[in-house]
Amino acid sequence: QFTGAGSARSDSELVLWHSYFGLEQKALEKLVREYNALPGSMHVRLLQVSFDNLPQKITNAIPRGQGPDLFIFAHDRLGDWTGKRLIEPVGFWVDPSMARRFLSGTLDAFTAKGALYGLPLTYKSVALFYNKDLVPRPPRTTDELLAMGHRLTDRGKGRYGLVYQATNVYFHAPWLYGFGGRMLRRKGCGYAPDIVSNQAITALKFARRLAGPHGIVPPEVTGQLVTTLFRSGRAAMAISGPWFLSGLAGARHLHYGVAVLPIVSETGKPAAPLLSVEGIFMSSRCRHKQAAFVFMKYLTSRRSSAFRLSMARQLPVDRDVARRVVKRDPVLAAFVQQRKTARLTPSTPMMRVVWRPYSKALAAAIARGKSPRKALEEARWEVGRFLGSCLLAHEKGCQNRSAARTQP
Amino acid sequence: MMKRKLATRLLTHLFLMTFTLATLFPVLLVIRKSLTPGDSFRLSLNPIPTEVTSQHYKKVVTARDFDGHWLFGRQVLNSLVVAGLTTIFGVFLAATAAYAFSRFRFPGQKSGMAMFLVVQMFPGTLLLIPLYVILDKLGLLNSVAGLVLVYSTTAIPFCVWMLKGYFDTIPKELEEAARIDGASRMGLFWHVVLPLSRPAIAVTALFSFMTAWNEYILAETFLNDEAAYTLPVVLQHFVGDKSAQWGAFAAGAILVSIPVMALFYVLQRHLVSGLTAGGVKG
Amino acid sequence: MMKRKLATRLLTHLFLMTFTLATLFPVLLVIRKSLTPGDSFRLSLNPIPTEVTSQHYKKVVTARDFDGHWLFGRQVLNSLVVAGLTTIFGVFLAATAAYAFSRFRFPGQKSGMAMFLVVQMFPGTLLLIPLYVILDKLGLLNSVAGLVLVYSTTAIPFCVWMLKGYFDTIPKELEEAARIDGASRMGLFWHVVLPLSRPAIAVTALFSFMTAWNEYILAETFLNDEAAYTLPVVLQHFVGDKSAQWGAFAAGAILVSIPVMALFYVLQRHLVSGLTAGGVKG
Amino acid sequence: MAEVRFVHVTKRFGDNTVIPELNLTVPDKEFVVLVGPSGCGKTTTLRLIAGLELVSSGDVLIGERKVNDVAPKDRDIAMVFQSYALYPHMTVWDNLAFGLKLRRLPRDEIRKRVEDVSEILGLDDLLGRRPKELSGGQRQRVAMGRAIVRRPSVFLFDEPLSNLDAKLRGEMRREIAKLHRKLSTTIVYVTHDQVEAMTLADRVVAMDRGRVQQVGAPLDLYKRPKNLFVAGFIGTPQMNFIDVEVSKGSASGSSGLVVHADGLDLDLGDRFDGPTGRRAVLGVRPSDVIVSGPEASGLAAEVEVREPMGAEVFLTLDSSCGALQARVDTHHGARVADRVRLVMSADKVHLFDVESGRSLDRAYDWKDAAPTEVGKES
Amino acid sequence: MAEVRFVHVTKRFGDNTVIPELNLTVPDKEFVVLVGPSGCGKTTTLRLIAGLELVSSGDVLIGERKVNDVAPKDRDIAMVFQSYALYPHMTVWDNLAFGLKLRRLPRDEIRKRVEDVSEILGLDDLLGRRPKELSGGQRQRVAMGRAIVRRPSVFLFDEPLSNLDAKLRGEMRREIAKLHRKLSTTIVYVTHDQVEAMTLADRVVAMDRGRVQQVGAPLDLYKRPKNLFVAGFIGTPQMNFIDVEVSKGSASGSSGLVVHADGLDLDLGDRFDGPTGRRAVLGVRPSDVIVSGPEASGLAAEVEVREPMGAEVFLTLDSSCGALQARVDTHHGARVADRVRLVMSADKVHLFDVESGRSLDRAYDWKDAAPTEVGKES
Ligand SMILES: Nc1ncnc2c1ncn2[C@@H]1O[C@H](COP(=O)(O)OP(=O)(O)OP(=O)(O)O)[C@@H](O)[C@H]1O
Ligand SMILES: Nc1ncnc2c1ncn2[C@@H]1O[C@H](COP(=O)(O)OP(=O)(O)OP(=O)(O)O)[C@@H](O)[C@H]1O
Ligand SMILES: [Mg+2]
Ligand SMILES: [Mg+2]
Repeated sequence: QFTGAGSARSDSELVLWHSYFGLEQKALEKLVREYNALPGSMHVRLLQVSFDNLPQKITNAIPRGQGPDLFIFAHDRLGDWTGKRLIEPVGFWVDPSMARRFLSGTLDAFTAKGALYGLPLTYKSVALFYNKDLVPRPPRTTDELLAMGHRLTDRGKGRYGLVYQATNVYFHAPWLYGFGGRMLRRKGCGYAPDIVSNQAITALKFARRLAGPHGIVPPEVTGQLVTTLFRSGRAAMAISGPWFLSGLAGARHLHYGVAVLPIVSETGKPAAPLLSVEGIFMSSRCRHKQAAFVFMKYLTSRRSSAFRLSMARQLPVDRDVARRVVKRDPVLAAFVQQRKTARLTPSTPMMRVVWRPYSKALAAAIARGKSPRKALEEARWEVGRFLGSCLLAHEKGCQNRSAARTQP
Repeated sequence: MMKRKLATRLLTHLFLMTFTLATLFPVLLVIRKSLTPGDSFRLSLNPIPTEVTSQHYKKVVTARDFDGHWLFGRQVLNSLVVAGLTTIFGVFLAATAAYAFSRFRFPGQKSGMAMFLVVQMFPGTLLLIPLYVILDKLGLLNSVAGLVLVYSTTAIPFCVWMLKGYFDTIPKELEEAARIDGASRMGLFWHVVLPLSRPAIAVTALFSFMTAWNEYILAETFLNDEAAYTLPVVLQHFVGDKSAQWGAFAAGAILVSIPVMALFYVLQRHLVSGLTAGGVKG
Repeated sequence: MMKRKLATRLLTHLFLMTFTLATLFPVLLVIRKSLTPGDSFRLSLNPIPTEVTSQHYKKVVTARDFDGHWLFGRQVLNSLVVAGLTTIFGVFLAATAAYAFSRFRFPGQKSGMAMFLVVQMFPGTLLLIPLYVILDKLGLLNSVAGLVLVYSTTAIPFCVWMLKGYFDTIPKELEEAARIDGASRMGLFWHVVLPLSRPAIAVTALFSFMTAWNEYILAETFLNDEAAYTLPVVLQHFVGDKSAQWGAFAAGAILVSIPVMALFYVLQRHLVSGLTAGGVKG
Repeated sequence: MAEVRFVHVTKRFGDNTVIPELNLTVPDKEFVVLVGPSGCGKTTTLRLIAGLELVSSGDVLIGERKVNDVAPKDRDIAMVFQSYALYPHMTVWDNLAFGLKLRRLPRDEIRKRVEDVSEILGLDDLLGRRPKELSGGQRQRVAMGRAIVRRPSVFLFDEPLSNLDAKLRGEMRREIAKLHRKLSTTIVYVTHDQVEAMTLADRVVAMDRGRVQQVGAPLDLYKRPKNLFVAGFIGTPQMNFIDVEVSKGSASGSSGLVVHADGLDLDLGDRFDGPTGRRAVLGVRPSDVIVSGPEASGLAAEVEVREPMGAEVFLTLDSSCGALQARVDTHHGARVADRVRLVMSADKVHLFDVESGRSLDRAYDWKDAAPTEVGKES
Repeated sequence: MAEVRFVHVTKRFGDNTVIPELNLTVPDKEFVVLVGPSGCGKTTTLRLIAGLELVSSGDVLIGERKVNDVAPKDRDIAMVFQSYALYPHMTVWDNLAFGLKLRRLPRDEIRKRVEDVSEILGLDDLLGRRPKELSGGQRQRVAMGRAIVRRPSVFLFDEPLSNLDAKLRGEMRREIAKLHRKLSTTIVYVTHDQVEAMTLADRVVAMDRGRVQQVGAPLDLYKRPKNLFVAGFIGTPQMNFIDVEVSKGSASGSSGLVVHADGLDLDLGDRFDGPTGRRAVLGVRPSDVIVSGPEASGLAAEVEVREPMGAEVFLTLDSSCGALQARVDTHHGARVADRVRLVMSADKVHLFDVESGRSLDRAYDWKDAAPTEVGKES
């Protein structure tokens, strides 16, 4: 294969692209190997692609017939992919009994313009990690969190009550939603940004109390620093996701627990993190759609879900498996619990339009003391400028109102 | 004088050592990470690991693929093939082009050299798509040939600049002597110019090799077959969305750099100056 | 002979033109994109745009921020400051180091040069974190100084190699003459070596400038303040994660490359060989 | 085997006409030496023969063949460069064999030839070395060997011995003379060294600013220089020039020319021919200036500088005709500040026209010569 | 202003001892010329004075100051490099002024000095040019000017005139002589050219393999070479050497030495002193070989080569004592293949010990000389 394009694709096999590594990769491989051994199954071949590069590679490859038959990724680019017709609707094959297997809302993540475009494998959201030696009982409300945090914070000694990436929208979202704010609103059949609101401003003010100059969170931290601080016990609590578990593995003197995020005292609503669902998609250029769906079904089956849970600690989307987790694994149970209040990340490209200006507003307000209202107004202005010059093509031509089920 | 010399030397040393350390420091931290258990970076500037483990190295080297094949060996092989071919192809093209730029006068000579610089300047992200389109049209996607082509054209501008500078210093008389001795243009290029340019060829080869050896974005975008992946592509898989296996990544990066260092030590005896000494008097 | 010469010249031209075109082709496609309305890349190899628009250019150039400040100007300024400082700092350090490597014999001379090559070889993703850590400890995060430091150390290895090669060709007698004439080490470096190395200094400066001018990953990681963003960082926002405005991206890339080309045309009169001619006989 | 001929050759580099018009024949098997001041076009002439430069107009012929468009390698010439131009990366053996290998001679033949040549030149012990391990004289011999081994029909030498010390130069000179006798090929040889020119040449070509000034046997140029340039250029120390006035006949009844200068009257007999009553330049070589005691008759002078050279002494003399140089025997008694009389024999002097610089010797017939402008001095 | 002294100086490059032991005094205001074969250490000696190389052991003194550890710029010397080493990026003016600017002389002073020097050297019209726009001779003068303008107490010249053509060389030579008279500073001058050595030097130092072989006035070295090396190196053409047997006295009653060789018997009187019955080397300069007709008595020989040089003729003669060179007047009648007799005057010949190579001339007292090994030839 020195030259000769596409020689990697043989006609009687399915190609699956993914960007799993470590245990998740091992689990996937094991399942595929078992599948390939099944009589009558079409052979599945795996290709690992780095996480950063996968969306790009898919966008380039599929239209030119170079892409995979199936691929695994998070749901949040669904809008792009349906817009470019890169992925195939699979709702046709999904009967109601099958649909009921999945935890509520997880299928919605793959629904766009009324059609289902993939099957969920697992999901991710943040929750509250706490050091059991410092925090015997996790805070239930934000007031508790603040009180507890202030007690545990000693900036001079580099000790903090809480650590999280305050200037990252992803980590700020729980407060925003908890205070009743939002980033997008429905408009016609699409979405429009909704950035400046009293709720959003209050949420930002709260974040400033947490992470501002007199707060309980160290300023401008990276993901690495979050791990380091919490792992070494210098931060009593952390907000992070399931991936955090591997970073904490092997920390001998650390006893930690995970709990759902606290209720926002001002509104009585729970802090609601963004939920991102990972699933398997079928390429629109897939040559064996029937066979491909058979594999999708296999990979999302209860058995597979249980296996992925046991081997890679992947949070299950299968109702039964999830029920069992809650009983056996208190750490994962917290994440299962957290899912109930979490909000599905909107998969519309509009979300990504808002993302960067919003992050900037956070940085400006929290780290550089800009007034929250002013910071958000600036973000709104910038989003507006962007939208004014470039109307996203796929936002225009939506026909089906049922897309509205994904709640921003 | 003796004392002054000593002081000067000490100062020179001190300066160079600080300077070299500053450049090397990030690399030292990477080495520390590759030897430290766990997957996260410690945020300290101390380059000496407190705990030492070889687990990351083991993990990288012993990895097996889906079908149970030993991955590391095959990836090394792929990388070697791609980088080797790129080096040969790139150095050959660059040497001929640089020779033309150095010895012939023709319209577009200056602007040609200028354009080479301009090309090097475009952001890679931007060129990715045109390159993808071109390779697709040429039927060279997912092939070693395509990758080698892209890498060579990436490396060539620098190589041409480097080689032209060197060719300019080779005395014209040597070539004239060879022409009288009966050498054709090609013959004298081969028998006289190339052997005398060994130092520059070595640097150029090293550079081409490194370009191809370390690249992963293009490689991963153009290759669709795990069996064809090069080492750095695989390395990149240790990095995910929110988490990464930094230990294995660091170990891999160090392993990846070993062949380049080996190549350097092979080539370094060619990196001598004064090769043309004794040829012409003066 | 005349006929043969013509044939050879034609062939040479043909070869060089094809070759140059091959290297330039992706760039041509980028230019087409910047002039074509719409935001996606067309998948054709024809480099001539069918519809022509200046909207992308307008968009990039006229952008204003919330407070009504003209963004493009400020970004250009940022880029110029960062790239300019990097060039001055990098060339200065590289020149002194290269001079030491070229003229003094000291332990670690060879291995020093080798290490410089090794450093260039590490994947950028990997160095990002150590660099972040170092800058953090030095308190240089989110500062132009930090960025300049990182860019300089990135550019220096290449610059040192380039300059050392050139310094090696400057006749030792010139320096000895200057020493007898009363110049100190620094004086002769300044008055004799540097002026004679103009071509190499020019290339080195160009390279340093380009390194800093085009970089965005490090810039975006280390800068937290949009007012400090450089042009390529902003450019990258046209594509990347959030959207794919390829038209504006292409237009921006071309705008970004204009100053570099300008710099090239300013510097190119220094890129002459034979500067040391006439100094020593032979 | 081959004669070399320039027919109406001109050579320009850009706007700079280096050779305005060159007509020259180098006969077969002859040893021709080109001399002339720096920058007069000697190297360029050699390069035109070699084909390293192409003529701007006119023809170059080797043998009977017009070679204007023939590549260097097909001209059957060999050149020894002023700078040797040895291949630094090859051993002496490879340097010698390179041309033969390119011509695809059989291995045995190559070995035989290389061995023969290295024996002739005494290179046997050096065959394994590289150029930078050789001394100047050895490099010189390798450069020569590389030319000889090819057995071309024309050899071109460009100042091969400059930069060698006196002793080595003498040795190499004898080597080259022997070589020419042995190989009897055409040789065109450029040098700055008068001794080389005198001892090696069958024929010397004196050039100035791209023009041939005189062609002839070495002694011819020395004894009967055709013009002021040649007179001044050939011979060390340089010929003395005295501005004189020419008149016809004299009181003593001679039929020839008489020249006058301040304190000097010389009856030249009828060796020279020229318009009387005009100014001319009288030339006399330092070795032809006889320095006598103050009691003799002749040009009065005072010894200003006395430079003993071993076997002879150079005197610088201050006379009413300006400073003159004389070369006398080492035992000559003249000391600094001595007053002496200078005697010049009429048949040893030369007479030149002031304007054209041409010799007024009757032996030269300038009637049909083109009115080429010739400088008084280079 | 300053004398230069080497006291037990040795110089090694790595394992290679270039100068084994050098003791030499260059007196104040003298013009000393170093001669010797290529690679004998002449340049190294100059560089030791300049401080561009440091001695391995021993001391270098300038004036009364030990300068071993003094930087070049503080030694108050100026050097003219063999390769000129002009600053290519500066105009002639800047080249001249560079050293003065570095020494922070006032602007006016600099201008005055540069103008003075450029007038002396005739560089006025060239001040605005860069080195590459100059001819060889002009570059040479700039290099010299750069040294002069600094008014150092010692000048070092390293073969400044090689590579120039004969005429230019003669001119420059006279220029340098004038300069020395005018500035009267100490000058150490390296050359390959015998004429330069003879005409310029107050004192010549002949070196071989890093050792001083003889120091003396130019004619001293020519007339009374201290050993075989000096005898062979000084004088062109080279001295003839004949292996002879020495015996004491003779039938004719002389008290001195008599030497015998095949066909040659020469009574040397008592000029020489040495063991009899042993072999020795007889040296005789070509100009001291008298070539007579076959009827005379003397060494029988045949003329093999006759090289007319203009004012004189070089003859190569084949005799029973080997090939000999003679230098005769241009009118000498000997032609190739003539049988002739060679007569050598006993007071013009030289006699050397075979083993040590030392002259047996009574004038030299070798008793207290260290038994340095001296080669028969270089
Ligand atoms: N390639 C060239 N381009 C332009 N001018 C040239 C070139 N080669 C030679 N010349 C000019 O032609 C003239 C003659 O040069 P040439 O080398 O033939 O002189 P030469 O007689 O060999 O002198 P020298 O004795 O110094 O070697 C010089 O004035 C020189 O500057
Ligand atoms: N830097 C050096 N390193 C090693 N050897 C050297 C160095 N410089 C000179 N030599 C050696 O020292 C010896 C004397 O060199 P030097 O240059 O003094 O000779 P020279 O008498 O000037 O000869 P020439 O007449 O050829 O200029 C030579 O054999 C040379 O190879
Ligand atoms: Mg020449
Ligand atoms: Mg020397």
